[in-house]
Amino acid sequence: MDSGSNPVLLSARGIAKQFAGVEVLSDVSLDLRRGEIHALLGENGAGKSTFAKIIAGVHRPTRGTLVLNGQEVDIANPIVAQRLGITLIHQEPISFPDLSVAENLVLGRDAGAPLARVPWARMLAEARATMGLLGVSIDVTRPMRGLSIADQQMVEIARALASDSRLILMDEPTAPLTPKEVATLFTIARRLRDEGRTVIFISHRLEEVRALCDRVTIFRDGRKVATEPTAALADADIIRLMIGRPLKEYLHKTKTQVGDVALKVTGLTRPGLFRDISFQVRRGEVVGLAGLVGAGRTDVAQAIFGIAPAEQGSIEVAGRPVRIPDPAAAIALGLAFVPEDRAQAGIFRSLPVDQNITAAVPRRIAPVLFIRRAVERALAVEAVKRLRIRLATLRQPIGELSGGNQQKAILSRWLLTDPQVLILDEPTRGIDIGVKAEFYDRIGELAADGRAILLISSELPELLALCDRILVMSEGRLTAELPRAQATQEAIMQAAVPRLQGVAA
Amino acid sequence: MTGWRSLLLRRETGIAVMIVLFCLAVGAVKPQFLTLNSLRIILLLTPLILIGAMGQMLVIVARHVDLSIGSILGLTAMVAGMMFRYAPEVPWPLAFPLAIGLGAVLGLVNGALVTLFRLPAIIVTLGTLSLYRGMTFIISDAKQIDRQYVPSALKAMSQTSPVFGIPWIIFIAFGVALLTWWFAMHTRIGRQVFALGSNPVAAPLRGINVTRVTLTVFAISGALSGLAGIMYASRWGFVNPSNTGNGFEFQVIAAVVIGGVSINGGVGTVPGVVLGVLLLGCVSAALPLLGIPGTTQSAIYGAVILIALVIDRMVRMQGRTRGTQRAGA
Amino acid sequence: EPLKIVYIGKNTGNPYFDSITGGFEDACKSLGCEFEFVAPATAEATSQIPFIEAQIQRGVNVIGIAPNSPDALNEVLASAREKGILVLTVNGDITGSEQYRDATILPVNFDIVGRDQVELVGSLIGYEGEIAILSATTEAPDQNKWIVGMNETLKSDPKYAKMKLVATVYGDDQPEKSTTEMEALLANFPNLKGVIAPTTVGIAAAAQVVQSRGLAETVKVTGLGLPSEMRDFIKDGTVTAFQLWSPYNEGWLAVHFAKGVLDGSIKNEVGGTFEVPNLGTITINPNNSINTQAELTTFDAKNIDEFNF
Amino acid sequence: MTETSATARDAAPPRPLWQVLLIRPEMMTLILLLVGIFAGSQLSEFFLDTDYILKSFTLSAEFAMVALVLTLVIIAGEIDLSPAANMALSACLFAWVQAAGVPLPLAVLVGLGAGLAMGALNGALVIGLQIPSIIVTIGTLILYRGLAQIIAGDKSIRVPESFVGINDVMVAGIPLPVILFCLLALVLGLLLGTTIFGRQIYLVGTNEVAARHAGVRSARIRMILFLMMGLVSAVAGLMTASRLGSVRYDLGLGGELQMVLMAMLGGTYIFGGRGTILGTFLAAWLLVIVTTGMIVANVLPAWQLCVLGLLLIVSIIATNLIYSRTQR
Ligand SMILES: Nc1ncnc2c1ncn2[C@@H]1O[C@H](COP(=O)(O)OP(=O)(O)OP(=O)(O)O)[C@@H](O)[C@H]1O
Ligand SMILES: Nc1ncnc2c1ncn2[C@@H]1O[C@H](COP(=O)(O)OP(=O)(O)OP(=O)(O)O)[C@@H](O)[C@H]1O
Ligand SMILES: [Mg+2]
Ligand SMILES: [Mg+2]
Repeated sequence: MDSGSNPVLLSARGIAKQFAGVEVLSDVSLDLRRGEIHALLGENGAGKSTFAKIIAGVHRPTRGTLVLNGQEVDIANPIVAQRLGITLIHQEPISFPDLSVAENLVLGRDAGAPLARVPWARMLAEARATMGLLGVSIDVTRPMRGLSIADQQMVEIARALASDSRLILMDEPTAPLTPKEVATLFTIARRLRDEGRTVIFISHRLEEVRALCDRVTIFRDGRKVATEPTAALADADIIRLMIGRPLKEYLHKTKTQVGDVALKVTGLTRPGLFRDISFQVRRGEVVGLAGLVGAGRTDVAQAIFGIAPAEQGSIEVAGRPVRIPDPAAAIALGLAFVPEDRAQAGIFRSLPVDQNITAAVPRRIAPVLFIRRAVERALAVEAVKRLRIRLATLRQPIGELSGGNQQKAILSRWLLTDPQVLILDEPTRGIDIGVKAEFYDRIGELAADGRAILLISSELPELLALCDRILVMSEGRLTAELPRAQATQEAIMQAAVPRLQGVAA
Repeated sequence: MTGWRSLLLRRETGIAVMIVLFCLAVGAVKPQFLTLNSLRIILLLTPLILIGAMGQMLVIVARHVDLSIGSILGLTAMVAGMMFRYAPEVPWPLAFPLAIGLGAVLGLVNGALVTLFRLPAIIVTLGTLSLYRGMTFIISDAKQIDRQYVPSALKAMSQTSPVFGIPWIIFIAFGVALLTWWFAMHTRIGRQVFALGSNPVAAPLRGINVTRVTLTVFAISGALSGLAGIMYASRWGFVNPSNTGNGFEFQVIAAVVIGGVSINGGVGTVPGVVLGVLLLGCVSAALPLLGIPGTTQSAIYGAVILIALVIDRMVRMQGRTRGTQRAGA
Repeated sequence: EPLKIVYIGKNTGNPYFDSITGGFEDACKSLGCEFEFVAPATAEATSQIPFIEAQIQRGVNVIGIAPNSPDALNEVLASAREKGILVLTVNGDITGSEQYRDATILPVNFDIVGRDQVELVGSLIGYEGEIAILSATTEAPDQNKWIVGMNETLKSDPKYAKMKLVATVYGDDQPEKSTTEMEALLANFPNLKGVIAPTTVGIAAAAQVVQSRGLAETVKVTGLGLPSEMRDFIKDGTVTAFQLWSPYNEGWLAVHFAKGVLDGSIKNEVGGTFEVPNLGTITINPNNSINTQAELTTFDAKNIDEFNF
Repeated sequence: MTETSATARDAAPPRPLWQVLLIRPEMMTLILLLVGIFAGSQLSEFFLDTDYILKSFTLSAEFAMVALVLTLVIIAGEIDLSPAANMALSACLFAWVQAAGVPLPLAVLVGLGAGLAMGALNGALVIGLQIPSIIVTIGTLILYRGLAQIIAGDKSIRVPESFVGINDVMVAGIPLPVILFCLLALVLGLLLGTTIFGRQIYLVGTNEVAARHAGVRSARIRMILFLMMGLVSAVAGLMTASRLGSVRYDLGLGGELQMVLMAMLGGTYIFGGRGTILGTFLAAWLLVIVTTGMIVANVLPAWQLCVLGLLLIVSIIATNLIYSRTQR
């Protein structure tokens, strides 16, 4: 289909965005046409979601303007966006768990005075119709609470469909969906395009982009590096544009001496989240854990570390069976865990850097009763030097540091505990390339030092470069274990993508 | 789930069953509890709490709390009483808009402090509880408005009846409940109150004007407290700067929590709260009949609140979903 | 230097104290004393303590107080008296802790209240039938004293032999509770003829219940009430008669007594007498208890308009 | 290519030292305290009498001691509105069993034990059942005071002569309750500022999830705090009983407002994670100065209610502003 000649609906001019002084989007200019499906591609953290959110009024750009139908617009908030006919399907579905599915469908698009009547009958009928269109059978009067992530995502999609929006932004809508649901979504997206609406489609899956999108825009490190018709780019070109260098430039981990089993889990199960997970990690080994977002990797890690213990299954550390009811017990056994959500589970934003670094080693800073500040300082200074954390003073609240340096501080917190098993959950998420390289070096060193490392990551190149073995999870189960020699992006993806029942190989 | 099963599992059913069992138990000991007259007594105990509970329900559904309603009741009642006393030439029905309007303004002050400065409602309203009570003393010069100043027509509303011997104030209270139900279930902003409480982070992303919704619930809570203030003058015939409305907030919160409104926001129904109010009314009416001293009432209230909280929590833990099992939740 | 007199009420906003304060003010004006009224916001047991402390600090000569507790104030009253301050309890006493005050000024001899109330209700119901008492709190010392008097009168005087006291209940001086207690009385005792409510909150609540249920003819409500609160009920016939005393005179007498004691013209001794303008000769009763009047005043349709408190 | 190892901005520059020292909530409290003393001394000549101030402080010392522990609870991200009711119930239980013939020392233990049990119930509901502490303690506030009312009716129960008069015990010319308050402040100040327990209170209050991830036993810490709260409330209740010589169910009625106010005035952050014992210590004195100042100046109690309410609101606005300013 040729949409290249369609009139421009929205044009972004020189959009830039800073978070806490860090520029995550720089001078992005982009024209979106009517009746096209436009893909946004880029590595994790490239700025795709941020760009989408700026268009949808969630964030305001630090610089730059948006022009809609030739008129400059100020999309100050989501209400304005809605009024202008712009709808965003968020990467993580947002919903109102206590409201019915039908209400979740209409909230945010129903216009009218505050005291206007809610037309329940019509609302329910329309909701049923829309869900029918998507081919999902969800009782629209039931509350959102308790729906699976996939169903929630379908409701999100239905919401965008039911609105009369001219511009629909879909941020990784397919991540939790089954192939059949994906196919339905594509049919609908195409119909929207044919009606003359504009769809922005964000995905990490190249084959989806190829199947659906008319044009692609590629982001790297907050900049737009290319906008081309899909057909004009080969996969290798896209990857090169995304990562800025050929794949093999990633440093491979040097082979280390693999020792005894440090961590062994057998039959770990937590109904609804994961089941029958068994694997082991040896000293000096880096084991990767791959999977699509929501596959349950984080839940497994949290179960091992005692944050939300598994209901069945056993754990052995250094050959001894252990019970780990809470993280304190895990730490005592020599485990360490760098969580994926730094803001929520990692840093103490308002506390000074040194206190953040020493948070997990109370005994070392207070051998008897009182905290010895000199000892604490010394430990922190050493950690800062060793990981090259950039900061002004140790008394600075950690929230004032950049994300990468926060992440280093968290890593240094765990190194102080002298862990034998280190679980890293998306350790490089939201970290710039330079710091990433440092992280890879550190991980290599730690393995060489005889520690066992379990690395959870959604970045396949990262896993391929660093791991001795890669485990793959899909929908809460382990679906593959690939030794380094057999691990390829294709093999991992094949194991990671959920399958329809009965169709599975 | 079939229809009758879901009906059985509803909170309202549970409270209704509790009310019936309680009444039967009391009736077994004191048959006069099961007469029309005691229904009248129970109903007469409820109007103020019911009106207050409607406002508080909306506030709690929006994930806030309003501890100042007792003081708002006192202040508005005092202002109305002073109008009766010092401006007897003003037609007395004007006291209604006066008290309701003043209550709305006081509620708006709460709401504004909560939204503009992003302060927790509990502390703000603890502060205004004290502040509004102090203002009541100041404007009244710490003097009670005696029975003789309160217009007879107003007092008669608690006694005379349009139909079936049911006094006006009961009609007003249930009318307010009906309006609140309509507001909560059938207006856009009413649904937005539930959405806001259900997920405050998502609310602005879905185009909900959080400031407006928050101000609205606090204003409604204040306005209804103002209405309750007038009704207090009608029911008791006087307005006292220190007693009027004192402790009202606890009775109301008890009724709301018992009625199944979740303090985590987003959940609550008008019928549930109405039943919660009636249950408390039954308890209050039964105690003297059984010869149980009034001094036990407060402990019973406290115990009932805690039991309601624990049951609510148990039910929630049962129906826990994947999302809430996450470590952060 | 003029005498500094302070009166500490139970709490602000209590209409009863407006009238007492009036008596204090007028007497102070006529005798050239300085007067101040203070009261805490709530009537809880300890709330008066900081106010007493502050008055000691301010160096007043006389503290009159309506105590919120019979014993929680002992320590601070003792320290006031150590400083030479004359401490009078006015309109309520610290029963059992009398040694912590110099004298008490009560409106009437509380021993007669029970008797007079029984006589009043008897006269209203024709000395025959079931009666009940609706009191303040279970532990209210004055009310309990009166209730004892009522029981004794009913038992000992043959005049009341056909009257039967069926229940004594407590409304905690709250309108809501008093109302439900009154409703319960009516439900539990269908043959009830009369109710004595020896408390201002109780009598108003009881009257209101009777008024709203149209039972004024069958159930006679009486007790102790404020004319200002009861005027309507008297006028519409809900209540035929009730009693009280003059709170104003309590203040009036307290000032004259204090001034006399401090300038030596009155000896604060049991059995002593002194003159007070408008009130005549007053005797100091046992326990240093002083009364402003000998009998209760009865209010009914004929005289209610003469009183404005 | 942006392959430098430094990001656009690695860290914001640190605030100058004077800002760190001066722009903090305790400083606001200190300044208000000085202003209060000055204004008070202008209002009334009785005001600079230190004996009188100390004596007035003994009236608030019980609340102030509870406020110190409450500060820890708030820093840990919880709240407890039940301590005043707890004071009443433990004091009533103490007096009641004592009057029933239980020997005095045993009766004291009963009172303290009751306080602990009430703290434990609060903690169990908050931590075990994960119900927000605010609503739990509103419920137990009503329950505890109601139970006190059942036990004591509304009569006052006398306590034995030998137990009366803690406020008359002078140590070096200072009333014992004031000494106890200062000692408790010192101990809790050290606990909060220099021990691991104190450090972990801040961790839990700043980010409970992260604290658990770092191996902090958050449930245990919060439980200990609720128990401490129960114990100190009971102690305060007994001290009040000793000061008054008798107890009634309404002992300490409405005290929760004053306790929360002391913590807030001292700069404790209502959302947890920040605050100091020093702040609450200063705020307790400030509050005493303000209230006695108003009483001595014969300001109507009505105005006092207004002033307390306004102080509460203004102090949390100020604290919020200071924290949001120093936190980028
Ligand atoms: N609210 C925020 N505050 C601070 N930094 C943020 C915020 N939102 C995003 N970032 C940062 O901005 C950068 C771009 O994030 P964005 O979510 O746009 O990436 P993305 O391309 O959508 O990545 P992904 O493929 O993982 O979804 C990241 O470094 C991220 O950490
Ligand atoms: N906040 C949430 N509410 C509800 N469900 C959630 C939430 N976060 C995650 N889930 C769901 O829990 C399940 C397991 O998620 P988990 O985070 O363990 O997966 P993951 O493989 O680690 O994914 P990610 O790469 O996002 O970390 C998935 O179905 C996910 O969608
Ligand atoms: Mg994204
Ligand atoms: Mg994860």
